[in-house]
Amino acid sequence: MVKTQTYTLNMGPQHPSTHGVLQVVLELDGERVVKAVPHMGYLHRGIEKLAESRTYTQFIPYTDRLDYVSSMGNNLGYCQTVEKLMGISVPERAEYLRVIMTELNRIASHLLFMSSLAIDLGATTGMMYGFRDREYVLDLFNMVCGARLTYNYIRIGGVIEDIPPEFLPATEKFLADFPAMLTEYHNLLTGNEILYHRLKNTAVIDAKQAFEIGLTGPCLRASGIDYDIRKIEPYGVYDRFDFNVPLGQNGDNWDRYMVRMDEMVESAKIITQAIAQLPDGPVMAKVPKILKPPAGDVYHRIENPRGELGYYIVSDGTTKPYRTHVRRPSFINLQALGEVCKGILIADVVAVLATLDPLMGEVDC
Amino acid sequence: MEMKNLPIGEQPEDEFIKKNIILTSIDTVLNWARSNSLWPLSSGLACCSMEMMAAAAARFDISRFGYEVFRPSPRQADLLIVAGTLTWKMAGPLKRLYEQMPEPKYVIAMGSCANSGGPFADSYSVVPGVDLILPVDVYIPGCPPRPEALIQGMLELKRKIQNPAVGRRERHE
Amino acid sequence: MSSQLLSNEAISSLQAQFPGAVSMIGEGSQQALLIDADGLLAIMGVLKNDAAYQFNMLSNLTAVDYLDYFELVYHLYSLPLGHTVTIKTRCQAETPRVSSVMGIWPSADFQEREVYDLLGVNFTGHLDLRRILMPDDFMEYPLRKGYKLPAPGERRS
Amino acid sequence: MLQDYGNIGLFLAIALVFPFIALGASYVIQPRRPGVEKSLPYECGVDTVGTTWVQFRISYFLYALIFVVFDVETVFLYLWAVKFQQLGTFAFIEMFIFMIILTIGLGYAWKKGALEWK
Repeated sequence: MVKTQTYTLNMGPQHPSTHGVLQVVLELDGERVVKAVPHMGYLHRGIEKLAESRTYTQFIPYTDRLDYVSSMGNNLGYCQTVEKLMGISVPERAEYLRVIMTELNRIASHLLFMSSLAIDLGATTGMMYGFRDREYVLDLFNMVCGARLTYNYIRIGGVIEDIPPEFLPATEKFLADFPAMLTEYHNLLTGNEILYHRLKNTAVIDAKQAFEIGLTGPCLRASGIDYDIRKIEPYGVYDRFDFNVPLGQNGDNWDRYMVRMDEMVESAKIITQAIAQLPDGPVMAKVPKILKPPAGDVYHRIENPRGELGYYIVSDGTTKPYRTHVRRPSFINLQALGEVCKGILIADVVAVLATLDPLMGEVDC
Repeated sequence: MEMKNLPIGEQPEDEFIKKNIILTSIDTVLNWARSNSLWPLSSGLACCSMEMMAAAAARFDISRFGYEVFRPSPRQADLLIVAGTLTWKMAGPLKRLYEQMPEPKYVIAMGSCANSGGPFADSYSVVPGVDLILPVDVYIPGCPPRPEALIQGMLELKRKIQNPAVGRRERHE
Repeated sequence: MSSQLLSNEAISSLQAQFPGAVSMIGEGSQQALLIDADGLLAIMGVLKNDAAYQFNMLSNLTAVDYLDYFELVYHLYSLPLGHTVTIKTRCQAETPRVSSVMGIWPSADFQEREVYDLLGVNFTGHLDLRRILMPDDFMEYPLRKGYKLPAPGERRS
Repeated sequence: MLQDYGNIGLFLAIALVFPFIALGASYVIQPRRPGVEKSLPYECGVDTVGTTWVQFRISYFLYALIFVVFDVETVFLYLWAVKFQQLGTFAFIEMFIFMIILTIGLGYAWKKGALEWK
């Protein structure tokens, strides 16, 4: 074979399919990728340093802006960590409202995943369908806390507002025609021949490799490992719902896509059960205006749409945390990019980035 | 639009001319054309990019105004929407993107992070306000601003382009 | 089944195996094993491969600046046995140096680079230790308590 | 007879003038402010790494070649498709022979592996 010359290409910070400001330096031999090195930090806002000069309640809006597509999950993780540190018990109604909100947010996040996967592979109508139906969920959140993207709804000790009377009928209406939306996507995308061949058997991550690299969330479950924190370490009232965890077989792009589509069905199941069991009562525990947790440290993790989201808070007894560290799933999932991209075509790097679904607000923290 | 007044004798033609012939300057025509088909550069940084995509999607649909063609390359874009938090590490590349866009180009600072650093203004790595780096035409408040706010911002830019006397900026035109 | 903390007899057997290197601090949910830095790799290897522990997942790795020493915090989780443990180790603040656990758990790669980038802890044995979040020409370590935030708008490279 | 050539000549003139009008108008109207940074190669906002003048692999050329062959074929199909009722069965068979020859070419390229990316 004639010796060919490899050249280096920047799939740089401003690129339509890097899901934000991620720079992947590709060493290419024609169309085939020899080496892919992700460079991050273009959206590093130093949130952990800012946390040292914010009180516990003031930090909640910053958690919204970490993984800004599933902000409810971030709020929940942070608030449960502080509640674990201070030993606050949250009223029943607030626990159920939290479950409803985070599962609705999981559906909205997976809908956005599906839209960005579709447009990355060239199916612009797929994006229009996904964004159109995501607006239903955003309307529900708009009804509850007035915001579309950064909710700041879950607070330490419960939730800030009880749901308006028209929320439950609207949610039930959404859940009623959600299966019809899903069949529409399956006809449009899953049944699509081109999408199937683009995703099937490309970028395979087997179980052992996935676990070693530290993948969590749908990417790990696509490789067949049953690791869902809602099951192994149920937080809040998750142990009262029965839902199963969809698993993939061989961890290729197709499985990562299908696992997320099946997870949406499970989330809808959880929401219907939560609405059925929704008790009455207060939505906020008796929490002092100024929180002064006892000195000590605590680590708590929850299952966010992109993986295991953990908060490690060290408090020194004052109103401001001594140190707040956020274990961000997308940041650690990106380690798989370098491994997986060896020897695949450039177009498949785009597909891998779409199915790994990194979110730069969360990667750069 | 300057209208030449005709001699009194041909009054009926005056009506005819007013109805059928438009006399205007080239700049007005060009600005009218530019303002009605702004091609934004798809350079989303953070949460505001989600609202930008929602604005471009089916429900809010900026293609009603002709702005839905998001060009990935700065060579074909004439509007730079800075949607999200600009950090010092991204400032260099963003400045280069701005420089590589052909004139006439316009900049919209979307969201309070782009306007003044927003909640991260006192961070060690965030540029408190994009106007330290780029000449900004329209500021859109909000964190993130709703898609309707982005549409209103773009319409403000459209009015600003159509009568340039309002925001005369030699460096831009 | 919810995952529970490492049982006490498991800890005591570990202490017996490494006399003087493992001590228990904190109680209840804040229970942690304090390991001194030079025995770190050996103990972590046992924790991962020994049948009694099987901690095959490094869930979280971070560091805290306690002014006179840095404390590295590891949260481990065992998938087969379903229990968790928090490991802490300390290194002095002037020349923070800890051996890297990247050989044991490859998932520590980016997390160690982040700790190096923001706190300046040197991980010996790390394959590719360079800055991950801050620009490469950034000289200081922003998450240290001593680092003073620059005046708004003034950039310090 | 001459009159027909006149039409073709006129058509040719318009075909030539049209691009010049389009490009000339934009050349006249556009504000030109060349800058150093503007002339740098665009690579997602950052500097290019390594040499950008690199010898491309032959596979790109083969792809382009096969595309051009079939593009020209479609140009001929257009003419035939417009008038194929009036042209009768002879032109019909003629066109299929033309397409079969090209499909043989495609088969040969496929078998030699010019379509897969090595």
